[in-house]
Amino acid sequence: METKILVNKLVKKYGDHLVLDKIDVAIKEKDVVCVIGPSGSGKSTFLRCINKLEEPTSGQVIVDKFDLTDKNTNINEVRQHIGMVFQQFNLFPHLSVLDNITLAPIDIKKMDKNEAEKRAIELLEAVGLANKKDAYPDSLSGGQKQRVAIARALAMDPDIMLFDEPTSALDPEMVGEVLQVMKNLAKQGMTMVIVTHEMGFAKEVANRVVFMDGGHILDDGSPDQVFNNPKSERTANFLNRVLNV
Amino acid sequence: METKILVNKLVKKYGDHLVLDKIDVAIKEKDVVCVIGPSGSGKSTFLRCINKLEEPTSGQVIVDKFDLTDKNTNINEVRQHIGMVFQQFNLFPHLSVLDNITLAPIDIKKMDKNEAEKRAIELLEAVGLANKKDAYPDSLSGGQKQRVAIARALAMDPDIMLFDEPTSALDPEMVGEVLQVMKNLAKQGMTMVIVTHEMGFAKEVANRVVFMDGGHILDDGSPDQVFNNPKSERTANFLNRVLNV
Amino acid sequence: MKKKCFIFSLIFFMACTLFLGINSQKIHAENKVYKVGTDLTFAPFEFQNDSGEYIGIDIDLLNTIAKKQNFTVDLKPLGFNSSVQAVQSGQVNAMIAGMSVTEERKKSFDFSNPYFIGGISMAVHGDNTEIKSYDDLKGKVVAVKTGTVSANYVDKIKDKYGFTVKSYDSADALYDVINVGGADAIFDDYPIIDYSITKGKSLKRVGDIQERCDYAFAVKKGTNQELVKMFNEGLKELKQTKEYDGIIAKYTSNSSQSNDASSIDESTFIGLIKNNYKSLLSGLEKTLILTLVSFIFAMVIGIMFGLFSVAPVKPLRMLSAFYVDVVRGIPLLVLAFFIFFGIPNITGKPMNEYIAGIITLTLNASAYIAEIVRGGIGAVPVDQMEAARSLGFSYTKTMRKIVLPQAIKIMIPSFVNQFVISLKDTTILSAIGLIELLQVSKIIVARTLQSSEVYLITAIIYLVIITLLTRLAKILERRFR
Amino acid sequence: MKKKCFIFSLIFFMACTLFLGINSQKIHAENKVYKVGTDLTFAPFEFQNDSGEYIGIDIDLLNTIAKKQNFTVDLKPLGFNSSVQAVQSGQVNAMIAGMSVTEERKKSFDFSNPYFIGGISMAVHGDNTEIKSYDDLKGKVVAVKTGTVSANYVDKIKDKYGFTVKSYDSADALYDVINVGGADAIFDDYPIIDYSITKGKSLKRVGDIQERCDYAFAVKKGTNQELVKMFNEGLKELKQTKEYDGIIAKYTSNSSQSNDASSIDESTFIGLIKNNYKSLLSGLEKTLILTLVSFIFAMVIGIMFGLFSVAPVKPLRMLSAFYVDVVRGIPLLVLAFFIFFGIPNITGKPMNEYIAGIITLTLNASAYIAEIVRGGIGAVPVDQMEAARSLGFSYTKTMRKIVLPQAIKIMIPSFVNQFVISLKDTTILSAIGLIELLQVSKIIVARTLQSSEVYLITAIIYLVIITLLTRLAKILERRFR
Ligand SMILES: Nc1ncnc2c1ncn2[C@@H]1O[C@H](COP(=O)(O)OP(=O)(O)OP(=O)(O)O)[C@@H](O)[C@H]1O
Ligand SMILES: Nc1ncnc2c1ncn2[C@@H]1O[C@H](COP(=O)(O)OP(=O)(O)OP(=O)(O)O)[C@@H](O)[C@H]1O
Ligand SMILES: [Mg+2]
Ligand SMILES: [Mg+2]
Repeated sequence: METKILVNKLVKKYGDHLVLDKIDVAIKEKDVVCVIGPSGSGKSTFLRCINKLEEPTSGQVIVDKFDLTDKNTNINEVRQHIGMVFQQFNLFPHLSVLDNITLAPIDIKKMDKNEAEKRAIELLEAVGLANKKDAYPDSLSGGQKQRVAIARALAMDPDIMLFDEPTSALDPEMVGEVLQVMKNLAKQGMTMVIVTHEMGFAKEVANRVVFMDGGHILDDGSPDQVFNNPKSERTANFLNRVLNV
Repeated sequence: METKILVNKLVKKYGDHLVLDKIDVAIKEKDVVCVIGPSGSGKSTFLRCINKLEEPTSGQVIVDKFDLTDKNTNINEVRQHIGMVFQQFNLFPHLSVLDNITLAPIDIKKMDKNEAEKRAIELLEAVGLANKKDAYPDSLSGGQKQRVAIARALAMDPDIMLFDEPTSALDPEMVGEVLQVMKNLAKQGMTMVIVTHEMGFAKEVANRVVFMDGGHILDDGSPDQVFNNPKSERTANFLNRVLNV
Repeated sequence: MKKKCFIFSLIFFMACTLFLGINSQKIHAENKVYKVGTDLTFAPFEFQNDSGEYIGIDIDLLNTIAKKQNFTVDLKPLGFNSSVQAVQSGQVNAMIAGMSVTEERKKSFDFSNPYFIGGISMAVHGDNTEIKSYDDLKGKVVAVKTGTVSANYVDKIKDKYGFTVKSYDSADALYDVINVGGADAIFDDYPIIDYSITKGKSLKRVGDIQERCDYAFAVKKGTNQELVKMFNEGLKELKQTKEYDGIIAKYTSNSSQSNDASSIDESTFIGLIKNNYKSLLSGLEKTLILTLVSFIFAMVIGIMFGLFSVAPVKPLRMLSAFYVDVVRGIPLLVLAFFIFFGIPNITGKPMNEYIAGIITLTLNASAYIAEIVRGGIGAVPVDQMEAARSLGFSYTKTMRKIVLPQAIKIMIPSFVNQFVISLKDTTILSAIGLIELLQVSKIIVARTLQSSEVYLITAIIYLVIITLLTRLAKILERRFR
Repeated sequence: MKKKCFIFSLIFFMACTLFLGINSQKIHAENKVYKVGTDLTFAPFEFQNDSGEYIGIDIDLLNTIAKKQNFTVDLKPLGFNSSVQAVQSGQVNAMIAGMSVTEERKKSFDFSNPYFIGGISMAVHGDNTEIKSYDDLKGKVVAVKTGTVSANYVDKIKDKYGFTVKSYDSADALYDVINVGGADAIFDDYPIIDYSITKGKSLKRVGDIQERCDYAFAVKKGTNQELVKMFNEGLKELKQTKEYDGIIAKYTSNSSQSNDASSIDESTFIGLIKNNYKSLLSGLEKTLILTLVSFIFAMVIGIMFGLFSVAPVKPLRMLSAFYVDVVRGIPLLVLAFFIFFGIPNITGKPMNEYIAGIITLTLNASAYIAEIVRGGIGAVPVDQMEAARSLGFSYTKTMRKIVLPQAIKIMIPSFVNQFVISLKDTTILSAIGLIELLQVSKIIVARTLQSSEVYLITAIIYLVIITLLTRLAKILERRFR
């Protein structure tokens, strides 16, 4: 299969603080990659470099042949192909659920309003929230918000979806709902990069697990290999602590 | 064994909103009780009624023969026997770790300063943080903060310890450290009431699990009974969702 | 979006209406128009009645004469000293301001025939039957205002009649002291005594009028001779028709038959309000207009600098920070003085005090509004910007569609609070002579001499308006959270 | 805790020192002391030099005479009109204020022998060789100040000599216009012309002095005769010893041999600063003292009401809310007027303007400080209260040991900001006559007539001080977060 995302010697510094240290990764179409690792290891930063929410200090990020580190690339166009779901959902509180979802298609893709709403309702049905289309974000539970956020990202028909700890701000009971939606997405062949602490989910859904620490990738392989047979001792150590609570 | 905490027809309302609906519970000395249940079910409110951080609307809470709902009870004295550990740690940011721990013994128990510091260092050793005694809370990691908070509560030599989701604000890696300290406490025979979402911990450490929903206690028994053989369907449902992520 | 537009057009509409309101107050000209200077307030010769119109002996005489002689008066209440200057510099044609004829003044003025004979008189409490002449003053206490002709006079006669003198700085203290029994008699200009009797003070004059002097209408020496002639002729006619006596009686007569508003007793709180609520309301209206107009300009400038302060272009951010720091670092009154006195000194052109006032308030408020805008945008979580950018929105589109709609809700209560601050700040501009509520109060105090009551009423008016606006801000804040 | 105590005692210490500083400025008495009123500023007869001392022809004459005649002068620069009143009411013994002797004034004053002959003169630019007499004025432009004797005079002669007249409102415009060639000649009081020549204006007098009048020292009619006698004798002696000529020459001589500070050219920005920085600094000092003193009182009252506002006792909370709402709902200047004019009207006792100013600022700032305290305590998470209570601390102990130490850190930057606001608010009190930096600037403008430059300098002083304080607040804010 084709390479969707190519990360080449990616370096990110905040001032003197080196957060990503020459990361090399190639992600293929339909890959479901889970990124795990301790807090502060650079997982979020890595993910945010993929759609240039953070400006890389050096190195290359090539998405679908577009070189994001090239000044001439129209980043707003590239971003339309990359959906992103945040830990804190980041819905627009002043817009209804339907408007949250249709705003970008209508405004950026110049999609017809009726058509955009039809598509939005389909997406809401897919995440089980068709009845909430006129509600405002404040009246939704955490799990519902996160599902709307996923629908909003999907409304732009992205080829790639990025998730940054999508369930860690949720009540334990709500976590399942969101993971279910993500499982379905994976089944439909979406290319996904997921930062998560849900090891169970990683085992079950990912076809590739990446372990990061201190700005380096220490392990990278199938879930089976990483969880049961980690290359690095640090990985083993981390997994040991997290799994044996 | 003796009854340490007796809760009798405890009702708590916020305005018209009924949060606890005639709760009856008796907790015996050396009991380790885990309270589980969905969000908003009243777990925190129940715990906070036990040391009167919330004023009960009606009913009785009797701790060690002191009736907390009696106006004549000196609540500040009773609270000295009940240690509480909060989800957000609530360390005093303007005081060093040592001062956080010794403030109450010196000020309230009129303990000698040297003696209080000696005891504080013992407690810090017990939670594995003796080297941090002069640090300020801001420089500690979440797990370290929570262990200092536990030491601070223990410095007053309480008979009872209350924990409100002590690990839910921690990074997954840090959770283990804190649970380890709690396990040790349980082994030493401390009476404990713990609100938690860590089912694994509940299974392993508690001798009694209480499931709450909508202000009612729906299940109450040994961990084995509640987890494997719940009385109420709601409990089964909840456990099913939380455990099978 | 619709709601915002509505609010802004409402404000704009109000501002326009009020502006037009101001303009339509100008006087229509007919016949030959003469500008006549007068004092700001010198009851009973000239003072504002409760509708803010100037009335008094001088004004009524002048207007009646003008009607008879077919000329039109454009009255300029400039104050006594400014009127003198204005006559001399030709900015006005004449003045009438209870001005006494002196040899010194005759050097630079031509005077009409005297229309009134001033002088001083003794007065005692209305119930006093003991003092019937100066001879009864032996061993008594006599009060006067310091630095007046009366003060000189009692000093001259005090040894002869054997009384003690008490001096007071303000006229109201003088008139109060006789009521509370602190003095047995007072000496003051007799028309002022008579006027205060019509205002309800319990007083009666005793003895003859002393130190007489003539009051006359004046023009600059050698100019406007036809005006003086007309005045003299008109005055003669008025005296013949007894209209003259009517006018004098209206302001000084004991009987006060005329039941007009100015006869209400202003010594009580209620009387004071009854008699002045119209001018106070007109002052309040001017305060509100000043606030509103400058606030609208300030919003435009402030929002611009506020957007600059979050722009991704560094020079704009620096410009905005500089503007805000400078304007907020200069006290409002210093700014007002610099604009009102300093700028004309540079340009050589005089500056209208309203324009100076509005510029001052606008500059000041705009700096604070810029900070409110910056704060409001800053209060929208960065998350929102990131979420929109990651969907493919550009910076400007994100600002317009996502950040600003949320920021405005956060800002509105602060805007109301800033409006309250601007409203309070208008009072400061009374120092450069702007007529607003506080200035109106000063004028009323000058006439009624009831400073504690008048300033208390003024304070209460501000308090009520500001409390209402502050409540509004709190309600909006709660609503928008 | 230690740090806080330190800061407070520092502030207290500073306040005390400054207070003592004020008190020690009083003049020591010897021989017989006479209070003499004079004008605030009427160069070259009386004006402040750069150290804030009064100098000028009147002052120097009076002081020299007093030394010769062995009496002591307690100078009261009250302004001309207030001096007249003060002499008449006996509050001062005499006055010397460039006062001309008139028949009218002779009724209430006894005058000394004249010590100066005033009058007006023509002046042209120093390089002008064309105009040598009034006859050369034909077709020329002559400038005068409106409303002055000079204005009357040129009006009388303009037809005879065939020149045009331009009138200016301010003296500085008058003296500027001749420099920039807007007029060929000016007419003004000749001592003022001479004085401005000593100040570096390029001017020369042409023709004789016109409209002469006598300047004399004055006492209230019939009083202080021995003082008049001493003045006359001293004056005679000075004239004999030629000291008189020295004094006059010092302020009006063209040669300006004396190299004292007042000979610096004040028409440039630098000259202005050089010559006035001392009085500006003393104004700034008074501004800072006023701010500091009122701020200390405001802290006491404000912290009290702030603690009330979070107390678990409802009446205290309501009292605090009421106080804050009322004080913040009244504009500062209205409050100042009510206190300064209204309260004396009620109590009958005059109020010192410094006390009125400090009360006003204190009330105002205390309301805002109460809000800062409430906000600071509110910003400490409730968690902290709960954690301490659950350890067994009582409410008051928790407040003292846990909440307040954290709240104070949050409040300190806001306190600095409130201090800045109080500093700016002191300017407003210039309206009730308080001498602070802005008032000092007004006095300098009255003397130098350079309003734009002086107000610009004043604005910059405030800007620098306030910017420094604001920076401090920002640094503290960053430090404490
Ligand atoms: N805007 C920023 N400025 C400075 N340092 C930053 C910034 N954002 C992140 N960092 C630092 O970069 C490092 C990596 O942060 P990152 O958020 O990528 O970690 P993470 O692996 O996502 O951790 P977590 O699991 O806690 O989300 C951390 O040390 C963090 O402090
Ligand atoms: N101070 C308060 N005022 C009003 N309602 C409150 C207050 N505190 C809690 N509640 C309400 O009481 C109910 C129970 O709250 P509580 O915090 O006890 O739930 P919980 O079981 O601890 O939930 P969680 O797992 O989210 O902590 C919730 O519906 C909550 O909204
Ligand atoms: Mg992260
Ligand atoms: Mg809870």
